[in-house]
Amino acid sequence: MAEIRSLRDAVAGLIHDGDTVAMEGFTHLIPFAAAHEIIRQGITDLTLVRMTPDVIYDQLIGMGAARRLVFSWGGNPGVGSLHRFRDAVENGWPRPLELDEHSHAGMANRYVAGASRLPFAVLRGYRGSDLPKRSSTISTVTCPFTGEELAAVAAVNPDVTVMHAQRADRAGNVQLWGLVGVQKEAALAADRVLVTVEEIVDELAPMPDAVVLPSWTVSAVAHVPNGAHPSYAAGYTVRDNEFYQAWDPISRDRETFLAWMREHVLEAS
Amino acid sequence: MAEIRSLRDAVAGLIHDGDTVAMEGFTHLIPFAAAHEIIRQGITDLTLVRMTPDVIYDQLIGMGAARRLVFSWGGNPGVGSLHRFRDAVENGWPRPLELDEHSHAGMANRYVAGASRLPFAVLRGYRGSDLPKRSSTISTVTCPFTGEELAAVAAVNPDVTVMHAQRADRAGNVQLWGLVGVQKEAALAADRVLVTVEEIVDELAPMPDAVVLPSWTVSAVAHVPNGAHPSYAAGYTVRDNEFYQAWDPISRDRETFLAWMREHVLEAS
Amino acid sequence: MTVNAARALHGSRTCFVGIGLPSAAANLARRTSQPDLVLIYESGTLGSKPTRLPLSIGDGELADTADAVVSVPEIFNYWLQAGRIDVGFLGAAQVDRYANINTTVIDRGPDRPEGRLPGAGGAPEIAASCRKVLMVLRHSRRNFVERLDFVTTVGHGSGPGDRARLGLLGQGPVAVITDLGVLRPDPETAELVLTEIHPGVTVEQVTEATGWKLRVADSVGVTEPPTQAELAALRALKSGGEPRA
Amino acid sequence: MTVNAARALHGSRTCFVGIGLPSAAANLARRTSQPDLVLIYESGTLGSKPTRLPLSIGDGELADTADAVVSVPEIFNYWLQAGRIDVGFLGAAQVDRYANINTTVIDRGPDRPEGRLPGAGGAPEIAASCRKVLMVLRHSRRNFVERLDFVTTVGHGSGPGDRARLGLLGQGPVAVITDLGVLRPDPETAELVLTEIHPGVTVEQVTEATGWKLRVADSVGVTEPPTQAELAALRALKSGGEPRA
Repeated sequence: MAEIRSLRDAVAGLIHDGDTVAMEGFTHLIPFAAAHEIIRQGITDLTLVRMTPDVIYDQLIGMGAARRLVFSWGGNPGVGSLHRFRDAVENGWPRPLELDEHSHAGMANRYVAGASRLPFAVLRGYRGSDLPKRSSTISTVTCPFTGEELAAVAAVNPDVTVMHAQRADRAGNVQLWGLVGVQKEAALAADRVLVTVEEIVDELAPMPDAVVLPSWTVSAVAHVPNGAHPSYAAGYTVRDNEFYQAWDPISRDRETFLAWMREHVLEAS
Repeated sequence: MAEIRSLRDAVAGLIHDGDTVAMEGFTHLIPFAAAHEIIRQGITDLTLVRMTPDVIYDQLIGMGAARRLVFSWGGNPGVGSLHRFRDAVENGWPRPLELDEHSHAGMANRYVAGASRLPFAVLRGYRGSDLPKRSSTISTVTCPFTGEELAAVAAVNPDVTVMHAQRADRAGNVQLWGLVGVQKEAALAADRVLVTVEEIVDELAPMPDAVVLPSWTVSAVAHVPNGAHPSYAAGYTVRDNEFYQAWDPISRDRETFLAWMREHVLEAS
Repeated sequence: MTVNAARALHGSRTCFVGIGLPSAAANLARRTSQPDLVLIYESGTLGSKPTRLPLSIGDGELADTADAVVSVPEIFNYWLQAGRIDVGFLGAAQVDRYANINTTVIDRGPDRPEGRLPGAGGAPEIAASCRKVLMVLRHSRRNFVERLDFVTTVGHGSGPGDRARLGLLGQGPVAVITDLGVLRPDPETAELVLTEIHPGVTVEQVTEATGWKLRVADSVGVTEPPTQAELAALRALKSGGEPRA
Repeated sequence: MTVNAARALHGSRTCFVGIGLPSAAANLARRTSQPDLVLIYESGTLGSKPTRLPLSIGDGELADTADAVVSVPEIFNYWLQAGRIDVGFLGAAQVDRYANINTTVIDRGPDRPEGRLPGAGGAPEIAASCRKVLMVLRHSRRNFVERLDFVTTVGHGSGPGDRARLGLLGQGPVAVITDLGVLRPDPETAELVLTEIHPGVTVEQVTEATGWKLRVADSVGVTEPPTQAELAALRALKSGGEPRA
C-alpha cells in the first residue's frame, strides 16, 4: 500500500545509488520536482530510463547523476539539442555516459514486456536500421506459425519508476489523465513506484481517459503541487514552453548550467 | 469511414457465408440483435470467434450457422452449460462443430496480436496443460535474451467483428464504456467492423473508462436500441439475469429451442 | 463451504475471483474479516465492491464499484501474468490427487463421444501466476478422480518440483475446500491430504467420496461452524443489501 | 516548404505527425484543402484539431481536441504498426539518395568523437508502417549526403525491392520536400530525382546543395507559389487563432 510521504523522505527511502530509475511522462506529467530532489540528495551512478530524456535528464546527466541512459529520442522537444546530454556523450563531461538506444516503438514495447513480466516483447521494427548493431537489448524471434522474423526487445524492469500525476486519494490510489504516455507500463514494470501529485483528495472522481494505479501498486505518494514544471499536469498547470526555449542558452555552457542548477535546484527545496 | 445503415443492410453487406466472425463483449455489450439478424438472413458456414461463446453463440450454433468455434470458455455464466453448444460438439446436431480451444489469456493475446497486425503473441501460459495438444494455434518461442521458453499464440484476424456500443456520433465515431472487454482489440483485428449502438448523438461527450473507435476504423453503425439484450449496455440497459436463467430450460431440448427461435428471432425483426 | 472458503482468504490482500462459489466466498471475506480485500475479476475490474452477489463476472455493479476498469487483455497481461495477485480462486469439474484440474472434456467410454465441459477460461494462467490458489468444489467420486480425462490446469503436476520445472510462478493450490472438509497438499509429496472435516462429517464419508485412496492427516481437525455474523453477511450478499443487525 | 509539404498530403485521410515542420504542414493541410485530415501524434492522440501550432507533441491542446487519447504503446502497436495510417511525415538530419535517414550520430572525423543527434524516436517504424512517407528538411550538402554515417531509418534501402526484402509494409518515401524544391524516387531505381523547384530557385542551386550527383528529371516543374489563403492559414496557426478574412 502506498504511504503518503514527503518528497525528501520518499526519494531517500526508495532511490539508491546505482539504481535503474525510469522517470516517465511523455512530455506531460514529467516528474521534475522528484528529479531535483534526487540531485539535491546527491544520488548517483543511476541508469536512467526514459523514452524522451528531455530537459529533466539533461539536468540529471549534467549534474553527474547518471552512468547510463536507456532511451529513444534525446532532444528538447520543439527547441533543439539537449546540450548536457550531448556534452556527456561527446566529451564525457561531467562523466562518460553509456547509451542503450532504441526507437520509440521498441522502448514502448520494452515497458509493456516489463509490466507483463515477460522477458521480451515482439514488434515489427528496426528492419534495416543500424540500431540493433549498437544494442544488446534488440534481437529477433521467428514466428512459429508463419516463419516471419520479427524484432524482439528485452523487457525493462526499473528498480524504481518515478512519475507525476494529477491526484491521489488518502489511501494512495493514484489518478492521472490526459496524455498518459507509457506511465502505467513504467509503473507496473518497476519494483518500486514513487508518484508526486498535484493534489490529495478524499475521493477520486472518475475522469475521462484516466489511468488509476491502485494503492497496492504504488510505494509512496508525495504531495508536490506544480511538481511537473516546466512540464505540466492537464487540468492543473500548463506547459511552460518559454522555459523549454530558455533552457537552450542556459544549458549550452557548462558554467551557466551549473550556476542555474545551484540557484534553482541545489539551493532551493 | 463508417456508414450509418440499417441492421439488415449492414449485416447483408458485411457478413457472408464462410466468414470468420468475432462477436465480442465480455458479458457486457454482447451484440445479440446482430446475431439474430445473421440467423434471419440464413448466413452460414461461419467460423465464430469469441472468448466466452455465451447464449449468443448457443443460438447461432443451434441454428446451424457455424462450422467452427474459436473460444476459451463456453458456458452460460452463473447458470450452467450451453446446451446447444454441447449438443453440436457431442452429437453433431444440427451439424458438427470444429473447435479451436484456448485459455482466456491466450484468446485475449490472439486479439492483441491481431490488432497489432503481428502474426503471433507471447505469453506465459498453457504450461503443463493438454490444451496445446488439441490446437494448431498454440506453440512456443524461446526468449532470445534469457532462453526461457514461452507460449506463442497465433493472431486472430476476423473477416468481420460485430459489437454493440452505447453510442455513435453522426460521423460514425463509436464510444463504449464500462466493461470494455476485448472489443477494441477485436475491432482493430478485423477487416470489417459492424457496431450496433443504443443511440446516435450529435457529439460524443467524453466519459470515464471509455473506448472510442474513430469512424475510419468502423465499416458500419446501426442504430439498435437494446441491441445487447439479454446482455446490457451500461448507462442504458441492465443485464437480464432472469433471461440467462430461463435460457437453460429453453435450450435443453432441441424442439423447445427451435420453437423459441422461431417465435423470438425468425418471425421477429 | 462458502464460509470456509472465505476464511481461507485470511491474510491475503488481492484475490482474482471466478464467478460462482469463489465470488461468493471472496465477497463474504470482504464483508467479514477482510474488509480491505481487493477483488479482481477477469472481466477487467480492479477493486470491485459489489453490494450483492453478481450472477456473472460481467454484472455492471462490478465495474461501477471498482477502483479501476481495464481491458481484458490488460487484466491478464499486466495484472495476472505479472504475478501481482495473492490468491486465485478456482472451481473444477475434475480434480486429481495433485490438485490438477479438468474443465474441458469428460471421457464417457469408448462407445460415447466425449462429454463437453465449458473449457479453460482463465484457470490455467490463474493457477500459474497467483501467489497461491484456493479451490472450491463439491466432494464426489465424479469430481475427485484417480486420473483426469484431460489436464486443463496444472495444480502440482505429477508431484514435488513439477511446478518449478514447468516455470509456474506461484506456489499452486494450497487448499481444496469442499462441502465435506478441506484437503491440503502434503509439503513433501504435494499430494492432497484430508486435514479438516466439517462438523458432523466423518473421515469415512470423505474417503468414500474420493476417487483415489485419499491420504488422511494424522490428526484431522474439525472446521469451526459458521458464526452468526458470517451467516448474516452471506444472507445479506445473496439478498442484495447490507447485513442486518 | 511548409505550404508544399501541406499540399503533398492531398488525398490522404490519416497522418502520423512528427513535431516541427511536419506538424506545421499537417495542420496547414487540415486548415486549407484537407479539413477531414486525421492527425495522429505519437504522444497518443487520434484526431487532434489544434487551433495553434503545438511546440511539442505533448502540448495539452493535442489531447483536449482529440477524438481519442490512447497510451503510447497502443499508438505504436495498434495504430502505427498495424498499417492503418496513410502518411508518415518525417524530418531528418542526413538523407541519402535512397531517402534513408540518419538521426543518430554524425561522424566528425577520426580525431573527434561522434556528434550526437537526438536519435530515432518514432521514425524507423513510421517509415516502415505508414502507407507512404513524406520527408521535409532544409537542403544542404550537410543534410543531403553521399553516404549516411548511420542508418537510423530505412527509406528505400539500397534500391528497388529492398523494402519488400526487409518486410517493410508501406511504399516508403514518396517525396522529399525541401526549401529548394521536391525530390521523388524514380519508379525504376528508387533513387531520388529532382522533379520540382520552387519559384526563383535554379536546378544548379539544388544540385550544388546536394552531396551526391543528383539526378534531375527530364522536365523539372516549378511549384505553385503559396496562395493568399495558404499564407493566411499559416499565419493564423502560428499566431494561435482562426485565419482572418
